[in-house]
Amino acid sequence: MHLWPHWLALIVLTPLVGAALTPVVALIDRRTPTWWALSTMTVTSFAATMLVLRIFHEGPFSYVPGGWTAPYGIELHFDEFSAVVGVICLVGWLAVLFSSRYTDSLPEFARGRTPYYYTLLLLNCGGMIGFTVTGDLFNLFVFMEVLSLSGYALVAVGGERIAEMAAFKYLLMGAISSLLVLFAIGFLYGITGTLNIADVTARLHGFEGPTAPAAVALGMLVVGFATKAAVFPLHVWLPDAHAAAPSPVSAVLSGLVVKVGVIGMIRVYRIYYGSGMFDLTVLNLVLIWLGAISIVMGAFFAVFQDDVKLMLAYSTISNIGYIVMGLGLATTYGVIGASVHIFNHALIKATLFFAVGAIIYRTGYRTLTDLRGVGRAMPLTAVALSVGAISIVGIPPTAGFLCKWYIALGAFQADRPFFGFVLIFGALLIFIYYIRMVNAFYFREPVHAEVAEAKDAPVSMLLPTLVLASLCLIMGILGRVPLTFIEPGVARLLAPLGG
Amino acid sequence: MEVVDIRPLLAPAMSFACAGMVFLFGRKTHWRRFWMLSAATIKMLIVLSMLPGSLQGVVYTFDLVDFTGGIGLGFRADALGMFFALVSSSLWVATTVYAIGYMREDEKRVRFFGFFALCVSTTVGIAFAENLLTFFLFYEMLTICTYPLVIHYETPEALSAGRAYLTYTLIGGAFVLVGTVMVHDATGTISLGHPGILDAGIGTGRLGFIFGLLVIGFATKAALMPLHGWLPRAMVAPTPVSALLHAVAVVKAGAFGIVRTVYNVFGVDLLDGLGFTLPLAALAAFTIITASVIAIFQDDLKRRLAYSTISQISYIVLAASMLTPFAATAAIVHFANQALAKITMFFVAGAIQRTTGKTNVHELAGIGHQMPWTMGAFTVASLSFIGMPLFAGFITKWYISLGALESGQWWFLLVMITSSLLNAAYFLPIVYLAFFKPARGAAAPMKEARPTLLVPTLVCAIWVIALGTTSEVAGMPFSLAEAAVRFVFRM
Amino acid sequence: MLTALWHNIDYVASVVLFCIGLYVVIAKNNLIKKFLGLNIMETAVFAFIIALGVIEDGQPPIMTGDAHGPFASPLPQTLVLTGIVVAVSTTALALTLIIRVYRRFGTIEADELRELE
Amino acid sequence: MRRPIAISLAFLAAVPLLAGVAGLPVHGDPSAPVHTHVSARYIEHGVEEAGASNLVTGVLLNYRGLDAAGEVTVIFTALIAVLAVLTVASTRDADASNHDGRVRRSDADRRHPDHPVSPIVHFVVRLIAPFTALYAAYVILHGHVTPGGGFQGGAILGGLFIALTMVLGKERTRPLVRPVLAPWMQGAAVLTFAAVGAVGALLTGVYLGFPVDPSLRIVRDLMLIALEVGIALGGAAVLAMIFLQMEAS
Repeated sequence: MHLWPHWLALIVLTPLVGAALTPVVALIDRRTPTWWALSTMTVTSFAATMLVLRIFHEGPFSYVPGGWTAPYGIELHFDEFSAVVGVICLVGWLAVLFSSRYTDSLPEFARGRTPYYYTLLLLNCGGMIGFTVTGDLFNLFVFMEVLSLSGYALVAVGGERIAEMAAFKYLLMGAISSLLVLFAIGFLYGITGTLNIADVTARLHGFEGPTAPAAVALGMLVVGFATKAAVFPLHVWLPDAHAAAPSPVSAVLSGLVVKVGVIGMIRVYRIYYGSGMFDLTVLNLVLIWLGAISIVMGAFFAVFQDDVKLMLAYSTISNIGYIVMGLGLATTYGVIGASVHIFNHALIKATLFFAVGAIIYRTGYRTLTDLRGVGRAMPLTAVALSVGAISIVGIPPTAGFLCKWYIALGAFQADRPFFGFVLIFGALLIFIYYIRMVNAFYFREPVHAEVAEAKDAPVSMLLPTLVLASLCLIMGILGRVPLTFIEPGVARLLAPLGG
Repeated sequence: MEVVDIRPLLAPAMSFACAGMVFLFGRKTHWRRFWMLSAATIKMLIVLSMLPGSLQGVVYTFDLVDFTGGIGLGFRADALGMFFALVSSSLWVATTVYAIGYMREDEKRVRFFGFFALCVSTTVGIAFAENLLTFFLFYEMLTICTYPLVIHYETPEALSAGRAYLTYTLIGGAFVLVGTVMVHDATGTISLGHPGILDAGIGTGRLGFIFGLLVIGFATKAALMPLHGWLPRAMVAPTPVSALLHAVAVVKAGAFGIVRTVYNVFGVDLLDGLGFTLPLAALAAFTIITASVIAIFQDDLKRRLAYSTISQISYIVLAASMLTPFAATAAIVHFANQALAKITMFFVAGAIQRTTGKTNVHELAGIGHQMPWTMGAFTVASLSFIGMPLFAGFITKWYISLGALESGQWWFLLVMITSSLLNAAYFLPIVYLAFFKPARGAAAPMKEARPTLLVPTLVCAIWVIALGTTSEVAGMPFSLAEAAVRFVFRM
Repeated sequence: MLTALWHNIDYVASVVLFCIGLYVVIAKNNLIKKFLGLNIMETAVFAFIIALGVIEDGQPPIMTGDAHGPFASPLPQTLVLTGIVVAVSTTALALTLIIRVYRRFGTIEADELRELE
Repeated sequence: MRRPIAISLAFLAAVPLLAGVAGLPVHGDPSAPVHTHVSARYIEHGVEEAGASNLVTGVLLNYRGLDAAGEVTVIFTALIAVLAVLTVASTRDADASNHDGRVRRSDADRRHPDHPVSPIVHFVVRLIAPFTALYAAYVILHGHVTPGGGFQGGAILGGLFIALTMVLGKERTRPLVRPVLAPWMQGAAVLTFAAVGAVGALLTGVYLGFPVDPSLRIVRDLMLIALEVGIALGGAAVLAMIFLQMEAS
């Protein structure tokens, strides 16, 4: 049987089945779950490659499990935005590899959490992949729950002092946002009688009858997904959760899971732009402002953190602000920049969390004061960290640059130069933090003997970190590739707006 | 004529490599010196090797990366850039020798020399930047690389000066970036390879906005009043750094940015019609006079020099904003004239401090007998600033005055004359003190600075005279400035 | 407006329930009570979706031999079935987390926890 | 302070929601899109297309099979999450292999329930246990005809297991959660979906496809029943193991 048409189903299925079998293979040996998770992610990555290749050749395509064409069955739909599965697989794969040594250092894992940890990681990736490729509203919700539940658990699994508390906070806000999304799906279903995204769009087009339910649904979807994406002021759960999780998990959560909220927003836009029911100017304005506040606030809080992981978590809020602002600008440049930043920020943030994780693994410290001088003790890790830092600030020729440039251009294109300023000054604030970090790591004398004597990270951690760091550079130099790739998708998204 | 050539990239890359070598293998003193000196020499040779071609109107370009649609990193050695690069790379050699002598007993020399090399690298990068983005990139790198030099002694005073420096210049850099994005938004290109890329069709309001952003951004580094606050405070840095900051790299980068904005982003034709340059000129004139007046009352020699720098850099801004060919010549040659004279003075200040430990002006009585060569160099530099014929400073003032007449704005002449008088008022007392006042207490025996400090000082002083006398000699930098002016004014 | 609300009194009920749940989540200090509030919200949403599928004089959508229409829509029931499972899962995890929090800090009152953090 | 905020927030949420529900089609209106669009086809052709007289089961397992697959993944996730978060407390011994939620070794020789149980409860639970099991089996296997199905039956089975464990003690129910079997049971539902889906892919060419050809009707029914049984086993296992884990910790 030729697999070419089936990859879309397989990419959803593989991580989930792999996850279900992880506790089984754990019976064989202590180390098997790692290898099992790694090989599962390899297959998934291969599927992702095939899918991305296919969209290069054919443009967007669909798969209908069960053979029931939409709207009667569930449709899996792969468009340009779904190509984010590539980065999900990559970061997921590397996170598994990174965890293989990292989890040894956590006391909790010695008591048998390991197989469950990998199961949750696989489930999380599977949920994200399902979320990104599904073309059905309710299916979206189901996969969102898979990834959210595993996300809550992954936060708690590391055994930090506040981990469970942070996880509970995350769970509470996450569950409320999920409920809002479900409620909104109910509303949309109530007025259209269908759950398929494309069909909902079509039936809302030229909709006659009261528009209030659709408007309420829009509001709830945006609030729900904004909570998942941690947009100000719905970000309160994020810093603790991302800082308390084990570092590879933080990389996945910060790099990927929050993006799910953004992808959700893109789907919402697809419905509402496509249906042309409402003029979304006001909503966009609100999003731009919230994005701007997120940028500045996230950066501002980041600057005053001493804990490196907490600082990275705040910087995630700031970067989500960029993406949301780019989406809200609703200009070609802005949306392209935002979409590409979804990819690039995942790479960059994973680099940073991996590098910091390796440093914590080796030294046991996590504040700037304690980690003084670590750059000289762990040169390669610190170089990767610096590359990540340069990228996240958005300095050319690294991955962060072009997206921010495009979002800024989008701001001017939309005739809102003020937000161009906000964007650049946000980058400036973050820049200051990273200068502090680089200064502490390279030019201060170590205060702890453990830091001074630390060796560079072990290969299983160094490899993922360096791979991602070099990708940050490559994606910067080849920055044009993702931009041209996403362009037709953005054009289709914005086409109903005219121009 | 444009030629694709790797040398514009190679020149900044040279000092990058040097910095890397210093960081990696710089623990041993002699190796560090070897890397520093050879990199400085090779870089100067690379820049010099482009000089003959440049004089004949050849422009060397090299595109490193093109991200998308004209946004990329590129290098372009046109006449203007060559001039700036020539100044900074030749002065790097002098400063390197001086710094090796000056920093002999200091701590953390690896960090110092590594960032020192990076600074010069970025300066040449600024000179050769083909587009605003590359320019901005090197401009910000310069900010970052000078920070460790400013805080070198890590005293509370140095750290606070470093913070002030970073705050000023980073915010300025952000303005530049916003301006750059707006230029790209307005024209679709950010190239610096044309005599102006904006056109009047963009609308006066928007153009004014862009002009304001870019000029404010660059002016923070050029220490144009009222954005000069960081510069006197940054005097806590070691003297070679002060020399580098004030004579070659940082403030010049700001001034160079303004020159690029005026000539290559807007173009003289466009600006002539818009009239944005008049307020800029007024601001520059104000800075020239005010900073000079403040300088008179400074007792700390380096602080006096710092205010003098603020005043002198504004000459470039003033000249650039006159928009006439003569003034443009003045603006460009002043990069060299001011740099050489000012670096001489800083070298002298450092030599005095290292040799006698004196840092204040009133302590300098009779020092001319103790260190005749050093103070002789200082005298040469002072006369240059005052505008005495046969010294480099005269050329600048002469051409600015010509430019003022050309543009019909006679009040610039008044500014020039006042400024010369003020220059005399704060430099000549030092010379007078040094040579004609007896030292307090017993006259110290003659004790010159050590050769590594003295020789660079004298070389720079000689060049001050050379630049003042050879402006008509073909092949000297002056003809390069004329070539740049011809390009800018499409002559 | 009011007539529309009266006709849709079933939906209104679930909205009211939803808001009560929201109030409980925010106002209560005890983590378990907060979570109960969330459960109320969940129930509200399920009730809402189920109510969408109701049809006037309808029968359950089970097509045995003598069944005759109109039938209630089967789709909302399916959705809610899934939704309930999701809710149960969330509850299990939340209770687990609460157990762990209690073990570690000895309290599950939100304000006391904030002080302990 | 928190109370007024909560009240105002609740009201703030209520206003748009009420406006929204007021705009919905009238409750129970047969001409609403809910009844005329997708559901109409389910009701009209559901029985022969999906192979289940109980349309809810038909929609759940056949038309929207991927939702059900996701759903079982969610409960599997919850189980793993609970196991992962609670492992610390459950195994005080350092034996790393003894980690998957099984009963502790120290319990091995306990013959009596962990808590005293009233003889009446003891008797009643034991009395109704076989009937409950039978009822569960009926709910599971008849799910595609009458109300019920895998989830409901699984819940009954899980409840039965919990009741038995409470009454008889862990020792007596332990053979049901044998170490080698436990991980298979945990993932039973997910794995069943994958397997049935793969069979469907072989038969019809699409994942989770069910043959519609009348001659293959028996295959389709078997596949549906397999799914129901898988869901039930998985669901029961999840409930049972969450209970054991929480109880042990």
